Amino acid sequence: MPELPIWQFDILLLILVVLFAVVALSIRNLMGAAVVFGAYSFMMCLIWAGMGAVDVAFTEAAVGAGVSTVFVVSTLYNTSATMRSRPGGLAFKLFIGLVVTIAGAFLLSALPDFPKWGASDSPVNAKVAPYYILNTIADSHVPNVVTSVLADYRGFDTLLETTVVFIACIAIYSILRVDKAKLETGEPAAAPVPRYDPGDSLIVRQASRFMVPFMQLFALYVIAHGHYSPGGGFQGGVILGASLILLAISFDLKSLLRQWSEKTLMLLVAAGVFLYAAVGLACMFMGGDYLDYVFLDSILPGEKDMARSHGILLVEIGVGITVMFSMIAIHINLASNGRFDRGL
Amino acid sequence: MDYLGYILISTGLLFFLGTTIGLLRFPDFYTRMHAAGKGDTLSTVMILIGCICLVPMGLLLALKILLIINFIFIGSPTATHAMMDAGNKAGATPWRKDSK
Amino acid sequence: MLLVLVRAVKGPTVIDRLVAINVIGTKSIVLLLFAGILFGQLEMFVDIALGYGLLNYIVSIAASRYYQHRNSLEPEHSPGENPVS
Amino acid sequence: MEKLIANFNYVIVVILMMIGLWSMLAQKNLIKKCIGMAIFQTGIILFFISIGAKDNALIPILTEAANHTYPVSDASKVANPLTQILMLTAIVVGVATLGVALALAQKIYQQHSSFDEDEILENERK
Amino acid sequence: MTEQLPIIIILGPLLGATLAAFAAWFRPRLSHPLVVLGLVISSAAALKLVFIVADAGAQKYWLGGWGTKQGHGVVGIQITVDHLNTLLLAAVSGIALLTSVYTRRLVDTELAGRQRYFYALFSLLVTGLLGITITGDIFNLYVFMEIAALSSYALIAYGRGRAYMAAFNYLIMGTMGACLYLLGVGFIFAKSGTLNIDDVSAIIPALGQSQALFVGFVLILLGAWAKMAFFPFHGWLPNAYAHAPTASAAILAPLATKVAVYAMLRVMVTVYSIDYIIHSPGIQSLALYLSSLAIVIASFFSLTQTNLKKLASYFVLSEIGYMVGGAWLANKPGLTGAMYHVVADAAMTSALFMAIGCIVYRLGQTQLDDLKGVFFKMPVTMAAFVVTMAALIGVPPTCGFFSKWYLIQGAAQEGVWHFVAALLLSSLVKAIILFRIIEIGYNRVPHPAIKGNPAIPRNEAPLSMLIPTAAMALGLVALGLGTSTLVNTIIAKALPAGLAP
Repeated sequence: MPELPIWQFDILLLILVVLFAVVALSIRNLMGAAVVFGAYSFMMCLIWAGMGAVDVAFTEAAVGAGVSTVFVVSTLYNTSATMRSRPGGLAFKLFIGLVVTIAGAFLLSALPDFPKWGASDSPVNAKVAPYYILNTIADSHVPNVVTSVLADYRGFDTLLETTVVFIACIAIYSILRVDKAKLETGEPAAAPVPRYDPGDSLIVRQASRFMVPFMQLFALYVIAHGHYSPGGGFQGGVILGASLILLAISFDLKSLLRQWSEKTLMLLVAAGVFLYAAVGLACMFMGGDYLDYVFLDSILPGEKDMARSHGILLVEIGVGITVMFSMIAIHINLASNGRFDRGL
Repeated sequence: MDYLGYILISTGLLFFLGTTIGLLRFPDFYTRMHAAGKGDTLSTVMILIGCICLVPMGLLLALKILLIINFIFIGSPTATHAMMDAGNKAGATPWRKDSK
Repeated sequence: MLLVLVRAVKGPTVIDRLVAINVIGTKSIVLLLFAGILFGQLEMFVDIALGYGLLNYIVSIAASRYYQHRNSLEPEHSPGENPVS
Repeated sequence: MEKLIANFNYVIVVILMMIGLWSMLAQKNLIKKCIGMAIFQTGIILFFISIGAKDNALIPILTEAANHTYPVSDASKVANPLTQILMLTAIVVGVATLGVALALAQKIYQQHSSFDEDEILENERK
Repeated sequence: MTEQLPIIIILGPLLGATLAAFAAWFRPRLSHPLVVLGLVISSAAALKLVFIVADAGAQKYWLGGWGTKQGHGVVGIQITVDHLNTLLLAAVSGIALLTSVYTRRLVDTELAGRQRYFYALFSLLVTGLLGITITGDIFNLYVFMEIAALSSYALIAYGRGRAYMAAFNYLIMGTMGACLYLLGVGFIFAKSGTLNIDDVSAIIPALGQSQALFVGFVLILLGAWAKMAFFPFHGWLPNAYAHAPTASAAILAPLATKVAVYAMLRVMVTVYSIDYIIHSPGIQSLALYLSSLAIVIASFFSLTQTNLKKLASYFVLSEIGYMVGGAWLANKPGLTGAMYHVVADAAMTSALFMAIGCIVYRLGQTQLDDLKGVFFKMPVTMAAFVVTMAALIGVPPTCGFFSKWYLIQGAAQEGVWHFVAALLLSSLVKAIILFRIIEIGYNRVPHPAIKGNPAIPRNEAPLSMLIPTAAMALGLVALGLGTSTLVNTIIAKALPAGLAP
């Protein structure tokens, strides 16, 4: 394996990333900032891939570059991309700049103390991590080490991570959702009602209609094949969610809500977390510790030593459900400003 | 097969060069879009096909790359169309010879 | 080739930026595949590239929708003005 | 200086984080604050991935195509999976936080028709 | 079954929350009892564990059965219940249980029509707080921190109006704190290669003097300070708690900051060691000065407040100064005082905010001037309020006295007189405020103040609110009376060995 190209490539990308960050923050138009920020995430994704972190790259591509940019855009859609400039405040900015520079120097002071970049015998690479690489096949028959650590060795983290997504979803719901009854009694609608011309996007619609089934198929493949290739519940869930967001964008929110009502969406978000937690509970009832999938072997099909692998799959499905529907629900809320009628 | 791959990739890169020059040098939004939309799609597709030719790979993998090509082939022009439309609606003024 | 694109990101107005970002997105797919070839495990990177392409498409559609629905560029995006501060 | 080149990633990490931190504290615009927050988080993610990177290592998927024998005997030829998991979690947490921040920003905009912090505070004092 | 108790503490509120989120769409009335049920299970488990820990020492639990592996340390995630956190676990779950009963009426009136997910978020907040307390893994702590933080942003934003901006500021500050913490974790991880607290604490002494570890320590410290609204980072707290709905403030104010203090204690005492703290010069005296400043400034601001909720928020700020200062004294009485005060202050703040909630429920106002005649109107609530204030001032039979006693003792031992002065000053200020409230509530009645004046009919808060309030106030006294038992059986064993007596 050639070593050098990756390394130089990396430095180039890192410099680019810093450049993008500066540009994203210095653009006065917020829409431009959001778009450049999306490109920043794309670059980051390339860096992860360059360092061999494929799953992180996948997640960053799906979450950082894809969905979060859409979130920012839909927020701006309901508000405004204008940034009013005000004079003054320079002293404050400089003061913060000074504080931040001192903090940065403090952080850099630890630099000589770090192990060499890329050393395989640094504490991080030599202490706990090798266990996963050496034993994942024996423990759970999952070749993708990331998946097995994610859902098995550190499965509790993932349960909580799913809970975080769930919380974000219901938090945004309770912050933004406006009652229909209130709306009729004349609470001022903030966003200017956009003039919508249904005839204008035939091409976009047809193309989206063509792409969505492929996306969904691909997403399901990502979830199910996460044991053997990069991917898993999060990435698959995000892509599934994104496919429906695409529908919502190229058609309108109403048609999406006809298929998936608000109630169904929010119930399914909770259902994913519940599935995950319940798998753990089942392990407990079967006599093991929480999330110890080995004890599920009498319920699950297949050989005894495949129990972990199947347990991981079940859990990933739970994650996928929650993430998918959270993403949709968050998008709908943000895009329609909680009114659930129309939006981006 | 190898030669085909090299030819495809280098043509793709050439087109890409054209795209970037176009993006930088053209005077207004529509002409830039024109450079980006076509050159980008074509160059990407060419480079990807070149990869299929050059790198030994299984059928499934080749199919997947073909799928990517397919998506780019459909998605990129659609996105270009949408952006062009957006620019038009948003009121970007076309460049004329007499404007500076 | 990326350095050339950065100039495209910095130079023109907002919607041109969008075009440039779209191009960067598609080229990133190619770069990802090259990274895969370098690692010798192309099949792993193809999946990412696929997802990447799809999401890139969504982002450009979403962003252009924004302008389609808004119907007008707000004053400061008018093509004459340079939005980089 | 040699150390600086060898640990180039850390330098970039620090720069990125400082950019993010600065914009979180000094920017007056709420959306810019959100973007700064996201940049800060990516800086940290970059830090973690960097400490887990290995020279000449393969990606942590043990397929036969990559000539791995089962069971794997040499862990140093595979990139560190643990840091990657941690950062998967961090990315997802980051997007969740970003979503909540954007929702709050929308509500604030609804009240004050502005994203500018000073203007909002002036409005609230009235 | 007892070996499963640690995880049950977490699972109770977590499952309660998911079920409540289901029930919210079918039987909205059902979500409250489901959450209460989850908390009952959780607090029963926590209480049982207090006894188990007192008898048998620390309990460890490995999730997924992934325990220690030869040469690698703990490969999974560990949760630990030991002497340091068992009391806080019981306090958090118990207070959450009482508060969940208490908030029922408040939510129905304050948040009518919008309470669909209130209880689910409430329960998830408690999950996060319990998780921070119980976990034995530094990265897991970060995830729990974010769970608690995200749900508290939403709970504050229920207050609408200015609460949105308050919640946004809290979000920026909280995310900054969490990110600094995570970066600190990264520094430790880079040097030690493991995330398990026990393993890290075994490795750190062997690494000797290391700049990276020091920077990591400072980063974690800064993160925890931002989360607990310690002095330079305190800006977000008063607005957030004052504009949050009373029901949210009643759960956030007592628990959220205390748990952050606990996280700091855990990092100071277990991950690093007290030796490390004493030998890293500069930080100790800096932290002590900052905590004195925090106490003085918060006391000063509390004197100028006319809003009852804001007043109470400044009390929270000054109490944080107590705990950080106590911890940084780094001697036996100081640490004992800090550990005891975490529990005592959680109870005191809870009682304070409950009493304020009762007043708000009946009077609908939180300005001090609106309290006229309130002693006649709501005698039980005000009795509880006075007891709580007495505890905050540090009047003998209550728990506040004992914690303050330990803290002053520790400070005197180290010769840190500015901290002693700050403690006394803050008591004085609180006494002044108490007397001012008594004056307003008792004497400035429109009609001549005679007991049972028919002009002011008795109008207590409903029983579902009154009983938890009274119970908390009584609990303060009980906690004070039980001080010696608690300190001797549990807190004394949590102190690291080799401390100066």
